[in-house]
Amino acid sequence: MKEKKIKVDYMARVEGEAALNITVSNGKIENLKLNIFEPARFFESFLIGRKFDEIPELVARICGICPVSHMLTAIQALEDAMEIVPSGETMRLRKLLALSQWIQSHTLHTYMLAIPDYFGYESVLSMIPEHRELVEQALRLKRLGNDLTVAIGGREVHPVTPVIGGFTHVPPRDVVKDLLKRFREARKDAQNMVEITTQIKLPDFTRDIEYLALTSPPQEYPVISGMLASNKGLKFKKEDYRKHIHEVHVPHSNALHSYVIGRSSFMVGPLARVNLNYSLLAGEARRAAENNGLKFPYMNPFYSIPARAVEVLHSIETCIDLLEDLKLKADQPSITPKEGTGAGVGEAPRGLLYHWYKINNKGEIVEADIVSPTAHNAFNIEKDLEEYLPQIISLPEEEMQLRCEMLVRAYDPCFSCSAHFLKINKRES
Amino acid sequence: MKKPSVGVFKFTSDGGCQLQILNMERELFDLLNLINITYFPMAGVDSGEGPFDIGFVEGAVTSTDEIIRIKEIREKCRILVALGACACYGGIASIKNQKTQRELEEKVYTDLTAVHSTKAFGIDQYVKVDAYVRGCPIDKNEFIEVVKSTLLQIKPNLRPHSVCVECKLRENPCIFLIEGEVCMGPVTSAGCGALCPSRHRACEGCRGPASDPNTPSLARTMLEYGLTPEEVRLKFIKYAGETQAFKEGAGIK
Amino acid sequence: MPLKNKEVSLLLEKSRLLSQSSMNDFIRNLSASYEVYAPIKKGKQIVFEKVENPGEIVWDYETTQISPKKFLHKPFEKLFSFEDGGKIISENEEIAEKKQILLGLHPCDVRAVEILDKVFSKRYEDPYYLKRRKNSIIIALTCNDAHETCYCTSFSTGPRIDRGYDILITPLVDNFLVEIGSPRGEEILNQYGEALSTDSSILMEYHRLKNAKLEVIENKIKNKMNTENLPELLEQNVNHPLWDNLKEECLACGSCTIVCPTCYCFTIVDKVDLTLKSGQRQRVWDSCMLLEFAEVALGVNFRRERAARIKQRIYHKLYSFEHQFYIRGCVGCGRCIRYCIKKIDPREIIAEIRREPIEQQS
Amino acid sequence: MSSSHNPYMPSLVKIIDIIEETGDTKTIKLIFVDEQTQKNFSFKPGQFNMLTVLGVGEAPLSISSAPGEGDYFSHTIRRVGNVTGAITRLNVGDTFGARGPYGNGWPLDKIKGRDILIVAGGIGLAPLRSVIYYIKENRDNYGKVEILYGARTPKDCLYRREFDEWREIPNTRLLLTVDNVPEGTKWEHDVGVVTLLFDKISLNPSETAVLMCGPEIMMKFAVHNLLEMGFKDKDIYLSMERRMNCGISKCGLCQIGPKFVCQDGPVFSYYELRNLTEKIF
Ligand SMILES: Cc1cc2nc3c(=O)[nH]c(=O)nc-3n(C[C@H](O)[C@H](O)[C@H](O)COP(=O)(O)OP(=O)(O)OC[C@H]3O[C@@H](n4cnc5c(N)ncnc54)[C@H](O)[C@@H]3O)c2cc1C
Ligand code: SF4
Ligand code: SF4
Ligand code: SF4
Repeated sequence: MKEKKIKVDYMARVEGEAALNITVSNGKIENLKLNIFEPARFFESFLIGRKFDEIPELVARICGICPVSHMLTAIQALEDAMEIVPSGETMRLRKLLALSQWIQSHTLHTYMLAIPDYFGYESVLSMIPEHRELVEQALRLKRLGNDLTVAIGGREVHPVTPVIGGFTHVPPRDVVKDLLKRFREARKDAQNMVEITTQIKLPDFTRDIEYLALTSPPQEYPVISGMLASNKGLKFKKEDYRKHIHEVHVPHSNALHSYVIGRSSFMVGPLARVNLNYSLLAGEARRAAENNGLKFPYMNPFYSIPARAVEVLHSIETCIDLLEDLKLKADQPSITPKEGTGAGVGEAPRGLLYHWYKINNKGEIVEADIVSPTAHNAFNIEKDLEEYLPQIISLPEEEMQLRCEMLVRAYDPCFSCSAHFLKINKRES
Repeated sequence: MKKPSVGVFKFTSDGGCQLQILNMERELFDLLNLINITYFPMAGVDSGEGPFDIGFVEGAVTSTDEIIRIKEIREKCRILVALGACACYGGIASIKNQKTQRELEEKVYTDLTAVHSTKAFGIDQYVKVDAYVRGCPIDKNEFIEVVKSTLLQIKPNLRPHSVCVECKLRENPCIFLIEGEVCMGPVTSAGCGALCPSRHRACEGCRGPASDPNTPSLARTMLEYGLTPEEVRLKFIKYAGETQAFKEGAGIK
Repeated sequence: MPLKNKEVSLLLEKSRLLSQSSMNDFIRNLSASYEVYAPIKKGKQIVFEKVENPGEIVWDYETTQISPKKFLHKPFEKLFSFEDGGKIISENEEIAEKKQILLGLHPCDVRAVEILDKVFSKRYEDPYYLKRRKNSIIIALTCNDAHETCYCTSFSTGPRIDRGYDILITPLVDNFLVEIGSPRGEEILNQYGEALSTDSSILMEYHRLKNAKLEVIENKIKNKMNTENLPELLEQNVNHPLWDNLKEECLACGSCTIVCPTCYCFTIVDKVDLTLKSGQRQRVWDSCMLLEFAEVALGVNFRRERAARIKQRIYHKLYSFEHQFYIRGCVGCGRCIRYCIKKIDPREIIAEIRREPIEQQS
Repeated sequence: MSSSHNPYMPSLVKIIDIIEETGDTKTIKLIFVDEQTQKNFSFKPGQFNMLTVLGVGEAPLSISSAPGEGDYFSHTIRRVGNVTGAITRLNVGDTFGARGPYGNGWPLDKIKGRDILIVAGGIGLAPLRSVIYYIKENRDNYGKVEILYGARTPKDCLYRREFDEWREIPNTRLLLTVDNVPEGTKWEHDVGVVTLLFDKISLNPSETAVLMCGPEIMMKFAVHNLLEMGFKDKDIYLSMERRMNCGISKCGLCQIGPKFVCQDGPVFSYYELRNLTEKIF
């Protein structure tokens, strides 16, 4: 068999810049590189010396798609470092904000980035003429997520109200009332989404993956806090993150490769979350999954796509409960900085996110450590590809390339995000 | 009227401004009636090498590769628009310019050979820019204003006066006068509708300098409000630390 | 100042006393037929907003950031809309009748309306302002106190007021002394309000109380502007070194003009919708403190220097208005000082010029 | 469309002719679409209209035709920005909006019987063209006339095809100068700024009224020289430019000191201007 080259110079429909280079020769993979050429942004360097209260705002700028996750996780880490305990109302608002972003991001990914592959289009824009209703449904859901983010956070991208200790502002009651109404109406769109994502034909590929996600106390599906756990027996607190997870800098990529110490790559994200926490999903979400024949857990990364849809429905249900419970009070204690270190973990739309800071008594950052979901996933994506390629090797080159891209996209990678965290692995020694 | 072709390009950034385009759920269909997006990888559109009638560039230029690429893109675009703080002024990526390149790279890389990082600047450091859509992220209305005015062949009506004007119009309690804290609003370009002060937090200057920013005077007031010179410096060296006005505020000559 | 008998009886004829509850009823009744705007608490500020119930009204407020001029000369106003690329033009429907009551204006704000009336009716009549003005009833409120930034006495625009209102309310003890300023005022008071007393000796006593209160306020205003020969003084001090010093301080943020009750400058802009064919022409408050204000095509700017803009603001208020509208352009409400981060103070500007005026050249 | 009661409402005008003056300037002849409005429309030289392209904006532009010129009026428009750009893109038969006339115009009654010196720079000739034809029509009312006009290059001269007609007006001289002459261009007149032509003025300063319009920097030097030559500040009339948005002294943008350029002007004597609290030059 002759040599096949797969070269995607610029991955479309992913956030950030990456290329895929694969050479298969005589049925064997000679070379496989997910090259993240998104330029490095040196966050962990320039955060040093900045004031603690600027950090949430600054780290939001790591990612335009999941700024909420970065903000909230950094806030958690800093509160941890300074021993601040947020109020119940603050936690409710944070959960709402995080879920609003799940809805927005998941809908964006499902309809605009992933589905065109399965419907046979280049992009969502080219789908408009023939599938206008579907696109409108997508936009409606996405707008709903965004409108909740705006109501609580002030704007869709890089919200302004979340601060260490609480919120600077809460939405007026009539806005919440209106949102509640729209959320109730949106159930249908989300149920449709579950249906559509299970109707499309997902490639058949399973691999023995270790998946990692937050798990929370029994009654709650994890969003912004919890223990870390995997299907292969890991269970640890956020403070112990560095005892279990490390990364190496691989020369072909601007992102680091994360792995479980003593083991290998792992997967984070919606599939990991649903697999690990299925029973904690809102009843409606589980029902919709079952009605559509879904049987979690799946070891097939392509099942991230229906997992997202299920999470959207779950988020809508949870938001309705939370919105009904809001007291609409902005708690914002005044804070005197104090020396310390703190870790934060959260479930970004794309999966587990980790922030860790050391601050001095003037409230300046001394050291920072941030690992994004895509940084967690990058290694696993390569591993997946390694195992997936032999299965599709007989396909024509073009088809093979599309399949590889679809696999990468199933992770909804965010390369700007991942490239922000290049770092020396100095804690390894 | 033939629909103008539009390209959206990404440099060093977080994709937030591009996402703001996709966040125009309510306007998207109308917008697509007016323009023909032919290059927008994040949205999966890659149907052309150009040339483009309008090119929107997100992100700062931070590497030698990017310097070459921005010049190529300029050649291909009749009108080139800087999208967001990064493309306008270098954005928060330019915070790193305060440290030496070596210092930064050593902190994050084991293998320095692969790194071709340069100081982060807005794109007008290297090419001519026809319009600026400020903010971190951009304001959707301003984006639409730029699209509309390009089609009408007029200058966009973006008023770069202080945020205070919009803030006062919204009858917000002034952060300085009522909260006793400092705010970048007086020297920051309006257009966001005083988003932050309207939600009880200080403007952080994400839209860069206003049209006549008296930054030394504001810096003096900040000191009077109890900030240390270092804290004042941090205020100015954030989203637009490479602009002359904000450098002056930071006390950098 | 003792009043003559005739004046006293006239005064009493136009006075009523309302109890707290009848005042509330009065306002509630008004709300049924009019939009009533009054000072109410919003967050940490008092702002003029629509009153939902009379209990919200803050009778003893100091001052509001944006003056009630916003109800007459709106910050954003549609002039007209157009369709089909300008081939169809239709007038502003909002120009139509909508009656409103502006309640709780301090004397300085009432007198500021008088100034705006002149601006918008001289030579060309501004239909938008004037229609709205005609449909507005002004219920003034005697100040409760004077503050550091108040200098209305310098222009005789407060705390005493003798014109410009339809009704004047003075809260005293537990009641409200209500004075009628116009037939329209009398009409609504008779129609919607129930007087506690019209007994002249009681009313007389309340007037005495009011006077005493006003005296206290007047005496409290110590930091005044000396307005003697002000136009001449300014004419001669165009090149005073102080203007250049101010330029170093002023942030050119424009706040002072936005909060000023007599600032009225506006820019006209066209807003088209995404059809590019229809839209509206709007006017938007502008400010002479902003760089763009005097900019014309090809980048020419007649007031590029900040000093020139500061001068324009001060001169327009304290000098040009007299030439243009035969009235002073400042009512001494103190907002521009209060809401200036740099505390740039017209009283001090004038005082400083007086301290060291430029020698008059021949 | 009613425009009588609401001064902000433009009326539709139609382009009946377009004359390319220079690379960036056109003279457009207009009539109001509504016949009655056109009939009622009367103006004086030196007045201006607010021209509107809806969706783009509004701009003040001098009327460049003379009152008795025909059943139309004209504007000479230099393309420098939004409105001027939009209007100069239109074709014959197209419509847009106009309202006016506004401003005081040149003091042509007051200066009856006097010699007249016209000094114009660039687009500043537009409001003075109206004067030139007015004088032609009322030739006996005025003494000698000298027209001094400066442009950037020969190609930037407005109304070139009308120059011969102007020269033939009795007792009238036309002196031209340009800032520079590109190689290969024919030019038989002066080269240099307009003040260079002042040596050739033959009028007696004490008997002459000066009407001037041009860039402010040009007017500054011109006024300075004229004063030195013995012209009196009360006799020098300048048409001033300021930003204006309403044209009816409401928006406040066009003030110079206490004067509204749109209503008190745009024509002022230098005597008036020099004593204002806001210095012009
Ligand atoms: C009394 C008067 C008479 C004029 N006569 C002529 C003439 O006959 N021919 C000619 O070509 N030009 C004339 N001008 C200048 C002309 O008004 C400007 O060139 C024009 O306003 C530019 O508008 P724009 O929209 O094309 O430019 P932009 O730069 O896009 O301006 C945007 C807006 O700013 C305002 N603006 C900008 N420049 C000026 C200005 N110079 N004066 C007032 N407002 C301005 C207008 O509201 C305009 O719509 C005159 C100006 C004045 C004040
Ligand atoms: S809060 Fe900030 S933006 Fe608002 S008026 Fe005060 S200084 Fe200006
Ligand atoms: S208030 Fe300041 S920081 Fe906030 S959005 Fe506006 S310009 Fe940016
Ligand atoms: S005087 Fe004060 S409020 Fe006015 S522009 Fe200057 S700094 Fe701003």
